[in-house]
Formats: sequence, structure tokens, C-alpha cells
Amino acid sequence: MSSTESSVGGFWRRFRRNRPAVFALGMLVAIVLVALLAPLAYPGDPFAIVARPFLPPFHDHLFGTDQLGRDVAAGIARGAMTSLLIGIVATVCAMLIGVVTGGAAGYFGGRTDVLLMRMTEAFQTIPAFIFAIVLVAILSPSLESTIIAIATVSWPPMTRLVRGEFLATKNREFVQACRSIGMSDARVILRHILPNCASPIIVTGSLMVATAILIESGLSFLGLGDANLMSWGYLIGAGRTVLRTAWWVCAFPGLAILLTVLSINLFGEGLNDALNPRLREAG
Amino acid sequence: MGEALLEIRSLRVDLPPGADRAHAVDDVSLTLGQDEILCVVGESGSGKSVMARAVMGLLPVPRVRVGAGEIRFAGEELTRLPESRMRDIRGKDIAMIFQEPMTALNPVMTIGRQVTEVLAVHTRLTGAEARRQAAEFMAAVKLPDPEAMLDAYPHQLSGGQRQRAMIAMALILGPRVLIADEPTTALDVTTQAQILALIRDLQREKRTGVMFITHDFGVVAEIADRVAVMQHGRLVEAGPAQRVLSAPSHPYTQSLIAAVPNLVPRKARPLQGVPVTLALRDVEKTYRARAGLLRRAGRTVHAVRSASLTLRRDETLGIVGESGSGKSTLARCVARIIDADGGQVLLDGVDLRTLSRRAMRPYHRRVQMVFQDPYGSLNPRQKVGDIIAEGPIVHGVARGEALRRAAELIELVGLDGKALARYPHEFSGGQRQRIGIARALALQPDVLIADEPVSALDVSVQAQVLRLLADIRDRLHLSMLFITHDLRVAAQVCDTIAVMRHGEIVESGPAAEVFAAPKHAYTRELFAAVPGRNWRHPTAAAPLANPQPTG
Amino acid sequence: MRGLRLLVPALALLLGILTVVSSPGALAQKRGGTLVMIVQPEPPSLASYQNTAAPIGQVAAKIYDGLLEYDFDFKPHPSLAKSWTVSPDGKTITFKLQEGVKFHDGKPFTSADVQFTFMNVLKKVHPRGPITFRDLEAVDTPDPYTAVFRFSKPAPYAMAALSGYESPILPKHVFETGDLMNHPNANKPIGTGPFKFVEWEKGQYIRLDRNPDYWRKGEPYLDRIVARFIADAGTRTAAMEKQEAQLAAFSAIPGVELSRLKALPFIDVSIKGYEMISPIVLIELNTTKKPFDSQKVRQAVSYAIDRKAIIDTVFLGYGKPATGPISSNFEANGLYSKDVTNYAAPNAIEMANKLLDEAGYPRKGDGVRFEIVHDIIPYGEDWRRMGELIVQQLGKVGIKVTLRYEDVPTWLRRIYTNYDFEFNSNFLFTLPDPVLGVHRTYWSKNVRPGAPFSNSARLTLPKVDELLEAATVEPDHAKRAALYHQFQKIVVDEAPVIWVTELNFTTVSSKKLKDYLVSPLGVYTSFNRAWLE
Amino acid sequence: MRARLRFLARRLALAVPTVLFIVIANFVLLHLAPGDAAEVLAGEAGSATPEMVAQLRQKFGLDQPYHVQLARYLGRTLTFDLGYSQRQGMSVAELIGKRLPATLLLMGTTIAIAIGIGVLLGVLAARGLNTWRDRLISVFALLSYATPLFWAGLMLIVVFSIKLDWLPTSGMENVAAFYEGPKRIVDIARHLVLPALTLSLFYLALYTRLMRAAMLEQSGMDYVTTARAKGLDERTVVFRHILPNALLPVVTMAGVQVGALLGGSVVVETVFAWPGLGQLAFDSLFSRDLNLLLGIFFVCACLVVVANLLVDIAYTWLDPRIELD
Repeated sequence: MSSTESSVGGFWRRFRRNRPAVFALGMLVAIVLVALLAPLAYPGDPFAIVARPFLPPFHDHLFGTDQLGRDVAAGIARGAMTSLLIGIVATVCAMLIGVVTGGAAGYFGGRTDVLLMRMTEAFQTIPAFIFAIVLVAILSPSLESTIIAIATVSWPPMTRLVRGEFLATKNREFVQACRSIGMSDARVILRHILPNCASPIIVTGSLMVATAILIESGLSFLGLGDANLMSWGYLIGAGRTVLRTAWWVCAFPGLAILLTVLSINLFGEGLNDALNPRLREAG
Repeated sequence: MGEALLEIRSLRVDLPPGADRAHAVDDVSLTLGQDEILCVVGESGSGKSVMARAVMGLLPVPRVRVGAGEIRFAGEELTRLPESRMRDIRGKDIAMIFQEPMTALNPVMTIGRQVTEVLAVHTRLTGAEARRQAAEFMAAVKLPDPEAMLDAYPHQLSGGQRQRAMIAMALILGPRVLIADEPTTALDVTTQAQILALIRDLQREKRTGVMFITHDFGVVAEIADRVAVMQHGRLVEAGPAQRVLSAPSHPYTQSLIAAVPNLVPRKARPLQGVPVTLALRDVEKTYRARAGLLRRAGRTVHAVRSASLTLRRDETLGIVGESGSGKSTLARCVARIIDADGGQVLLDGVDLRTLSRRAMRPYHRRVQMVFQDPYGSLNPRQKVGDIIAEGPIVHGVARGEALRRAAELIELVGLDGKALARYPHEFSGGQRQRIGIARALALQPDVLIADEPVSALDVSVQAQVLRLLADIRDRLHLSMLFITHDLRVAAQVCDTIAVMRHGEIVESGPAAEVFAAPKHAYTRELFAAVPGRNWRHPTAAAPLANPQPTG
Repeated sequence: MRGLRLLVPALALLLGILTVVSSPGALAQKRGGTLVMIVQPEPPSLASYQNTAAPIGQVAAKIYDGLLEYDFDFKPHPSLAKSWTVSPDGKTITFKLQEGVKFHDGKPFTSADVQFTFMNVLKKVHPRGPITFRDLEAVDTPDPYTAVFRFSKPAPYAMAALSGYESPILPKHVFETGDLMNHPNANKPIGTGPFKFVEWEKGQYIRLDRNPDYWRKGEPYLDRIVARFIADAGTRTAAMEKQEAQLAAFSAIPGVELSRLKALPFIDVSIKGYEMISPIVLIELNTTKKPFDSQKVRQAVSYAIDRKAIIDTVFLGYGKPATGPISSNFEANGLYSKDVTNYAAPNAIEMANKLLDEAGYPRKGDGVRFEIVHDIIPYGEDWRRMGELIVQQLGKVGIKVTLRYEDVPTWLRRIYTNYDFEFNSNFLFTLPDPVLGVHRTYWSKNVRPGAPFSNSARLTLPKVDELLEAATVEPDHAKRAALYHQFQKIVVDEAPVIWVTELNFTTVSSKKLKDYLVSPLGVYTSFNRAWLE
Repeated sequence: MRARLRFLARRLALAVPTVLFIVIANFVLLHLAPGDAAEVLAGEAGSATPEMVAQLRQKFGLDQPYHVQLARYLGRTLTFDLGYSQRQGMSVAELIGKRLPATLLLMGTTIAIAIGIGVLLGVLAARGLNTWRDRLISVFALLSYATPLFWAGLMLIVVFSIKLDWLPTSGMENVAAFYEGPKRIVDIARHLVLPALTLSLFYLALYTRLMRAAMLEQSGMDYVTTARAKGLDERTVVFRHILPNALLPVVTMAGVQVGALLGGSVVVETVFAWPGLGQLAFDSLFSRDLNLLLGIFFVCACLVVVANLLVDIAYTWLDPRIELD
């Protein structure tokens, strides 16, 4: 049988083998650190005017200044927290909705399944990004409306995944054993089915954080971001009109998004390989 | 014994670092004659399958490689051949068939295309001519309506039919060697009998050398001309089938043969007057594909049709039948994992079927189940201690008391106390079944339902688990419902036998009577299909002790 | 047939070359070519008689003629009206009309069309018509080529509102029938102008072809004008750079790109051509709610705004600090007055802090006096940059500003119906005469919930109303100027609104495009004499 | 053939309640947005009078009570009359009709590129597992998945259109020239390259990763060993056995993608001035032209239903195990 170390040790040993994933984890830790330490490194208001507009990068200001003379580096550092916050909170909400609806549909089946899945399909007929724009237009652009909009459009895929996982796990014999012991549905779901669906949910969740950040930057690009909140999407949205004369205003926040989303994805893949090794050996 | 066709000289196959041993096959020398069936037998992990794939050059090369030794076939040394030459041999001179008929054929290609593909690769035969020859061979393997079969897709065929198609595909070019890697393990016993007969007939007719890989000594007794026994990658014994089966020289072979239960039923125990604990009256269960909003009613499957049985205290009732006979469904109806549609499930006179979930709770404790798949029946995310203790905890026993009882039970099933703190993936198949049994016993049930508890285990481990079950049953005076498709196991364990087919109980009665004089035609067919049924191995251990039933 | 169609352009080309060759000396007006002009955003319709949204005029002015045209000194010149005489009491204007003019559908143009246009269309559905022609009682048509305008009171301002942009002359036989608010020809205009409407591919372009029977013989020189709609500013700039378009007015090209484009040999950037609309950027304060109910607070905030910084960083220098409700463009005709409170004085910041203390808003613990919400006009990125700058500037005097950026419908309802705002940025066309563009913001009778761009500050000063109502009807120019000077003095001191900058719209054009800028209306003209090298 | 028709009829019948539910949900949702078309029109007209706004509102039927508006809208939708767009002064159906071809062209090309190249790269990556080729393709897929679409679009314009002058910057056609016949097709094709490339960048990554995972999973199956045992060479095993089975999840993904693709096009259409439904939806939302927006959502719903239908049919053709139930 496989080596006898406890599951957590095994997980880390397998995860370490995937070099890109480890690199990505390093990147993520760095980004979170930047987000946390930003208020210390760049105190005061990130919107403050610090120098003349359009100062090129790598001189006295690391990433140069934008068209109002604001420090782009301060914007990126302080913006990290917002973008990550929006990404994570929106994803957690979407995961909650997804797990509850997907779980109910998968576990109880029958009429509840048909009803819930019909509703999920209906939600997916409206193009996700346009739906997000409508929600933000209704609730007026703010941090909360961005999070609500992103969560509302990203839960359907999670529902489909969780429903599939519940259906598969529900028929396994150790769940039948629980039923033969006379265990209540709630206990069966929480202690037996959910833990065994955890790994695909976590992996998909990590990928959803990446998508959420992309949607946030898209909304800000179209001018629907929170006007008082510094975020990467805001920086790109503002920098877009001056792209050709001051490329750095758009380039560096774009790079920040790229690196974050890239490392989340690589980390997600590493997570996936480590959590279910079977996939790794195939081929 | 024809002149040597295939000669394996001190073959060694290396496993990648980190595997549980260095070599899958270690210094094995073996010859396959012109016109004979050589059975290579051994338990899982013995390396028999790896050796077969080494011959065909199908090892997953970078990770598993031929380390040393030679495989000579018709003057050529296969392990040194370039890939292009090896491809000529595969399918033309040496052919192979596999274990899982369900997944061995490409689901999106018709049977005809998959068979004629062999012709297209090795000959210039294409189109109508190839199809004609394929149809001809389909008839040779006794497949009904060959023309229609060519246009059918794999999922439209039964397991047996798919295996026949595989055989046709393998033998169509008249290969001189056929390697069969456990071709009948996944089949029902009646279908298995037909396939074994087919292979033997074709072998005699085409005088091919067949290397037949199996773990079932019954199959060896049925068709083998010569036998080779493997253990942990080494060849422990080889020789003519009669000699090895009747007078095995190597101690490992002896222990393997001894572990195979004989087809001799237990002596009947006087059970008259012993109270009935469980009685099934016309139990019904039908699966109806849900009639959609507009879809007319889907296909309906009558899984169990008016089944009636009685189970007395201390009695072991065996329910025997092929896959799809409804035996598992019936067992699940009793344990209320599935809700039967009709009839009565009387436990000491109380009908469990109509009880609400809440009312059923106390009775769950009295009926417990042991499951088939060692890897699926335990929650991989839970420690063994929690798995066993969860039952009592749910029924109100304090956690400390439940864990204490779990420690007792883990010893009872033959594992050491430290096992409680570890996770299921750290145990072997046999050990996991023991944990499953401990879990079932945790609630001190009156009736234990064992649904094919040993069919996923190697024969040696099977024997130990069966002995454990019998021992527990007698010590705790449990009545047991024993579900199995293996008549040998049924004979060894059960007092009475009920035979099920397509959801109906066709015959039931004391084991001795049913084995000696089966009344129903299907039962007779079932007994006739048991491989090696006339073979009685000499050193048969006496059937399990016959303690006196208590009142 | 196909051959023939190829023949015509070939002939035109030949003709073109001939004319150039024949007069090598002077830069002869060259016939032919297609002008691609970027219009942003896409106009909602082409009914310039019923909708004065910025983009509509750029296209409609090429199709509909007006009675008059204007030169850079605002002096009227003949267009459909050959000549005109004003009665001594200023109440009657008689126009002699051009003869032999045909509409694009071939029907003749007569005084009946003028009468119908003014009395049935402009006075009824035009957004500014009811105010501009409030006192126009009748238009008499003694003969097909004479139109007599009879006013109940003298209307000096009316003469400035007879261009093809402000008062397009419509064919009576077409617009007589059908609902004027939603006429089938709203998007298929038929006028007398130099270019005919051909097709409108929504989201892409509007195509106008040359009107061969234009009443000014030999004109126009261009074969075709195409108005293109490109939503993204960066892409618009790229289109100009690649010479896929030759004209982009109303600041369609963002300020920041202008310095780079100006360097290109074939690009010309100008701020001329907007004098007839003279847009002003201002911030409307809600004078009915705290803290802007106090005049001192309003003045303090007006002092605290650094107008020069806003012009330099947000509008890249294209603009002049505004001093009051009337644009400095009106200095020429004397209506503009410098004698007002100067909020851009060097000691502005100290004045701001002093006034705030006097108004009873001392700095609290964290240095903040009070908090306000700044609503940003949702018409593009520049206003957000201005908002962000104002947050910093007011921050210096202890006012904490939170930005609110909503979409157009939500913003319109919040400001002009619910009055649910404190500090709202906006920009308004003050137009060629104060009555047309200035009164609406300060006249108390124009406090009308639900009417966009009305008196949202809800200023109700009887003195101001008196002055405005008098100036409306004062025929004598000097007296009228004096009235407006007094009005400016009072309103600037009252500071219901903060005047930030006189906006300079920019027009980016290809140097190959000649003679398109002929009037203070700029691109709101017919381009009858424009041509491409 | 009859079975197929019966299946189609039933699937469409099943779709009606879904689409109806969507229409009602959208109507309710959009009416939550503050402000209405009358105000926007009045706003744009500049200093319109309240009477005029009231007049507009009355003409648009916006002054009716809520449920009357809903009932009237539903009545019209059932007869496929999508109503009239006040702002654009055209019938909604005609407006969408003008923009639909551009959107279908963009989406069709994008799906073709995304699946075509995605499948190719997925196969290449899976065949050369853990070689430099696999890692290169995986990194490329991740990079294109992580790049914000608008950023990529703007960069492509700067490089390919302005610096290299190979392709036009924006729009669907060269408006000055008004080409006809084949020249027009070439012109549109040249305009289509950059927007389709930008939009497919994101979906290309999805299909590459999906295909690679599907190929890996299938190559571990038993029927692959059987095929090798028949003496087939590696290329035949991959392309005739593994590939068809690995395509199944890709087809499923394509069905689900249609809705999302239309959403993604809003950004690309804005950057490239591509006259599609995405930008029309964006503009109509911000001018509260609800008739038009509801019309677009209705067409989207139909597009998704049709797409899913096509995917199901393609599925029955690709995978014999699935019948038209």
C-alpha cells in the first residue's frame, strides 16, 4: 500500500514535486505580503498627487506617475488589497451558493434537482459579464456592488461541479454504510460527502478567484468600479486613455493582474495534482 | 507438448524507485509449447500480468522496463527488437486479450471497424473483403447475427459478447501465440464457462500456444495443460496441470490450493424449532426511469420480484446468483439503504419496510452490513477509530465508551490497537474488510448482512476473512445473510442456499440438498458452470467446525 | 450597367486632375474625395429640430440649411435668407428667401416651409425653441419667397439663433404629417443642404453623399462625408494616426494624445469653432441643504478650487479659468464683465479657511471640518480625473470628499428630479446669447424638477430674476450689457455655483482637409466649401 | 428522421418555460435600475421641459403601472414582437438584426480559433507530456488565460495596426470605400483578425487545458492498450482512438461557453468598435432602453438554447452511447 505518512505530510511531499506550483505559492505569498504591508510602505492616500504627471518609470518613482501625478507603485501596492479582497470574498460567496445549491441538487435529486438545475441553466443564458454590468448599474458602482455582481455570475459553474461530485460520492458504499447506521442526512453530508468533495471544490475555488479579479478589472475598465477605492482594475481603466503616451500607467497594473492570476492558476493546478495523485500518474 | 514456441530466459522487469519492491518479475524462465494452454497462476502483485505485457512489449517503458533476460520467439529476441518489427508481430504472430470487457473496446467505434482494423494494419485486405472475413470470424466465436454485430457499438453488447469480439479480433490472423490476461475474471460464472470452452476449442482447432493468466485455481483445473505458479515476481513451481493440482511440491502452492474452498457443502445443522429472526414476504423493488415532463415512462427494471425468505437465529442463509440477479438490491432493502416498493421485511415480527425514518432508527442497530469493495466502503478522510465508533455515537453512546468498544472490536477482528489512529489508505484490502466487519459489529446487531465480502480479495486473504466471519458468527450467535456469486464460498459458509435469477428466488433449501440435487434447471446450469467443479484437492482442510446451534 | 458605374468615378478623377493642371497657380478648390469624420458618441437620432444632443448637430448641419450663417465676429450672413430688414421697434423681421432652391426629394423650398418650421416645429418640440421664440407670434408669407417674422416684444437674441444648427429649415410636405416627436424621417432627414442622407449603419457609420442640385452652384466639393462611431478613445486616436479619419471634433481625441499627434506632419489641432456654444465647466451646489445653504461655505469652496491645476492636469492646458456665468467669449460684444469677486486670488486658500471658520465649521480632531459627496457627471473619464483632483484640493482646507460615479440615467434622476445631491460637477453650453444658455441655470422660474440641466442649485434671488427678465427684452445693446454686468456681480458673489473653467473643445483634423472651419459654429456648419487635397 | 424531429420539438417545447422565466426575471431585474429612457432622452436633448419628459414617458408607456407594462411586454414577446427602441428610433428586431451578423461572425470565428488551436495545442502538449513542448504550451495557455482582454486588445492595435500597419485599427469595414462583393469580404476579414484573436485568447487557453487533461485521462484507458496490442503505431492510436474520445468534454464545454462568449465580447467590441450585440447591450443599459436590452437578452437566451441543442446533437453523433432520449 502507499507509504505510511499521514495525509498532510503526503500532500506537502507531492505538492513540492510540482516546481511551478511552489514558485506560484511563493509569488502568492509575496503578493499578499505586499497587500498587507502596503499601508506601511505607501502611507497616506494612494490617490494623493506626489509629483508631476507622466514621470517615466524606474526613475525617482518605481513605476512612474499617472496623468494626475499620482504614484503608480503606491496605487498597485494599495490596490493589491482591494483586488485580492474582491476576488476572495466574491469567490467565497459564489462557493457558498454553489455548494448549497449543487449539494442539494446532487444529494436529494428528483424534483429539487430538476428545479435547481433549471434555475442554474437559466442564470447561464444571460451572458455573465453583461449580467455583472447590469447588477453594478442597478446597485451603482461600489465595493459591495462589485462583489455582489461577481458572486452572482460565478456560482453556476460551482453548482454544476458540486452536483456532479455529490452524485458520484452519494453512491459510494461508505455513504450507504452511513445510511444503514441510520445517520441523519445532515450528518452524512457534512461529515462524509463534503470532505470527500473538498479537493475539486478548493481547486475550482482557487481558479474562480483568478476569474473574479479579471471581471473586477473588466468592470473598472468600463468605468463601473468603485470611484473611491484604489484597485488594479481602476488603475488600468484610468490609464487606458493615456496608454499611448504613458504606457506604464496601464502596463504595470496589467502585469500585476497577470502575475496574480497566473500564480493562482499554477497554485490551483499544483493543489489539484497533490490532492488527487491518481491523475498525476496517468499516461 | 509441442516444441518450444516462446521461451523466456531469466527475465527481470524493474519497477521505478519508490514502488513497494525492486522488481516486478525476478529471474523467471518459462517456455510455452506449440499446441498447449499454459496457465500462469498467482495472487495480485505476483508479477504474472507484468510478465505477459513484457512479452507483448506493452510495458509503460520509462517507468517499468525489462532489466535483464531474453524472450525468444520463432528465432527472434523480442526485448531487443526495434519498435517497427515488434509492431508487425503484435496482433499477427502474438495476440492478447484483456480482463475488463467493459473498457477494453473503443466506445465510439463500431465492433466491425475495430476488428477489420487488425486486417488493415497487417494485410492489404480492406473494405468488403475485410468485412466478410471479420463476419466469418464473428461466427467462429459463436456471436449471434455477425452482420448486425459488425455495425453495433460496444455498449450495445453484453460482457460475454464483448469478450467474444475481443477473441475474434485477436485470433483473426491466426497468431501462433495467444496471451490471455484474466479474460474471464470480470464475467458471470455461466458466461465464464462458455468463454473458457470457446478458448479451449479454438486452441485445439488452431493449435495455438496459449499463455492463460489467472488467479482462480478452478479455471486452472478446467482448462490448463501445464501450470506455472508465481509469487512476488518469482516462479515457484511449474509442471503438468494434473501433477501440480493433485500433488503440489512447493509449500506456497500447497497453501494456495488449500485456501480454495471445495465445492462440498457443510453438513446440515438441525434448525427445526429455532425461532425465525428475519422473514421476507413477497418483497418487491422496481427501478423506473423517471417519466420526464413530456417523456413517456422510461424503461422499468424489476430488480426484486416477490422474494420470500426466512432466516433463523444462528443460521447463515446464502443468496447466490449472477450479477443483475437482484441479490444485492434485496440485501439493501433489508438494511433499509434502499426502500422496497412492496411486501414485508419482518424482524422479530416487526415490518421494517413501512416504518418512517424516525421509527426505523432503533431497528437500524439490529441489522448491520459488510460491503464488497474494500476501497469504497471506508471514508478515506476518517480515522479507523472514528469509523467504528461513529455508529454507537449516533445511537447515543458516549464518545469515550464508543472508542473503548472500538478498541475491543479491532482486536476481535485481528488487527492491533494502533490501527485506530490511522487512515484507511494505510491498510491492505483484507485489513480494510476486517475494519468493515468491526464497524458492523459495533452496534451489536442481531442480523449481519455480508454483501460479497470477499469477492474483491486474493484467495489466501479470502480464506482468512471467511474464517474470521464464521468464527464471529458462532461466537456472537449472529444470524447472517451471505450474498455471493461464488458457489465454492457459499458451500463453505452457508447452512441454507437461495438461488436468485432476474429478481426472483428460483430455489432455496438446506445447502447439502441444493448442492446434491438441484431442482431448478437454472441452479443445475449454475452448478455445471463452476470451473474445476469435479476437482477435489487432496489436502482439503475439513469444512469449518460445526458447533452446535444454541436455542 | 456596371461599366457605367465605374465610368463616373473615373470621369470625376479626370475632371479633378484637369482642374488642378489648368490652374497651377492658386490652390484651386479641388472636387471629389470622401471625408471620414469621427463623431463621439453615436447620435441618438438626426432630428436636430427636436434634440440638441452634441453629436446630432455635427451631422444634421450638413443636411439642413438655416436662414442665416455667421462669421467669426458673430455677424449674420445670407444663407436660405438672401436678405433681411429689421423694423425700427425691433418687433418685425422680413426675410427675402433664395429662389430656385430644391429639397433633396426635388420639391421646391418656399416661405411656407419657413413658417411651418418655426411655428409648428421649433416653437413646439425644439428644447430651446419655446424660450428662444417665446415672443414670436406669427410668420407671414406674403409671397413664396418672403417670410415676415412678427414678435410681441423685441427679441435681439433671436437673430443669433437662426443658423442651420439652431433652427434647421424642414420641408413642410414631409413633416406636416406624422408625430413630430417620433417622425419616420427623424433618422432619414430631407433638407436643402449640400449633402444628402444615404444610409445609417447603427454602431458603425452614417453616409452622406454630395447633393448635385445644391442651390449654391458648383458646391459642395466633397463627394461624400462619412461619420464614424468608435467607442474607445485609444482606438479613435489610432484611427486618426493611421489617417483612416480626417476630422475628430468636440475633444473626441483625449487631451493627453494631442501633444503626440500634433508632432505628426499631417495633423492639425485647433480649439477654434466653439465660440457660438462656449461651454463652461461648473459645480452645482445644493443651496437648500447644509453645508451649502451658507453663502460663506459656498464662497470658501469656490476659493479652495485650484482652477489652473485642473486645466493643466485634466484638460492638458485646453481651457481658461472661468470667472462667472458668462463666457469671456462675450467680451467682444460687451456682455462679459470682469468686475466680479475673484476666487482665483493668490490668497485663495487663506480666504477659504477664514470663511469656513466664520461659517461655523472649525477643524475637528482629525483636521476635517465636514464631509461631502461629490457627484461626477458621467460623460467620460476627464470628469473623474477632475473629481479626484477636487478631492485632494478640498482636502487641504479640511473638507473630506467622497466621489460618487453613477450612470447617466441614475445621475439625471438624482440631480434634476430628486435634488438628492450636495456637490455636482457639470458642463453647459452657454450658447451665442445668455438668454439661450445662461438664464436656465440661474432663473428661479427654471427650478423645474424633472427637467435636465435646469436650475438644480435652486437659486431663488428676486433681484437676479428681475435683471434676467429685463435683459431678455432690452433692445438696446448697451443697456442690455449693463443689466448682465449687474447680474454677474450679484450671482458670482452669491456663488450658488462654482465656475471652474471655460472648456476648450479640441478639433483634430488632417492638414489635407481645407476650408471646413468657416464660422464660430465650427463643425456645426454645412461644410459646403470644405475640400480635400 | 422522425425521432429526431420529435426530439427537436420536445427540446424546444422544454425551452419555452426556461426562456419565459428568463424574460420575466430580466424584466423585473432591469426595472430595478433607477432612471428611465424618457429622462435620458430629455437629458440628451439638453434643457428639455418637465412637460416634455412627462410627454415622452407617456408615449413610451412608462407611466403605466408596473404589472401592466410586464403583461404588455410578455404579450408582445410571445408573438416574437420585441417592441420598439425609443432611443434608436427603430424596431428592436431590426436593430438586433443589423448587429447579429457581426456578433455571430465574431463569436463563430472565435469559437473556431479557440477550439481549433486549443485542441491542436492540447494534443501536442499531451503527446509530449512533461517535455519542454508541454511546459511551453501550458505556460502560454496560462498567460493568455490570465491576460485582461482589453489590455491585450489595445496592445494588439498598437503593434499590428499602428506600428506594423498590417491591419486596420477598428470597425467591421473600411467605411470610406464601401467595397462590394469579394473585396468587401476581404475587407471584413482583415477587420475581423484582431478582435477575434483577442476574444479567442481567453477561450483558447480553456480548451488547450481541457484537451490536454482529456487526452491524458483517455490515454490511460484499457482500449488504448488493446489498440497497441493490435500492432497499431502510436500516431494511429492517438488520432483514431484517443482523440475522438477526448473531444467529448470539449464539445460539452463549447455548449456552455456561448453565453459567456457573448459577455466577453462587450469589452472586445468596445476596444475594436465592432458593431456587435455586446456593445449594443452596454449602450442600451446606460440609456435605459429596456425594450432593446430585453430584446438582446431574449435573443441571447434563444442563442444559448440553440447552441445547447446543437451540442446535444453533435454529442449523439460523436458518442454513440448517447441517444436522443
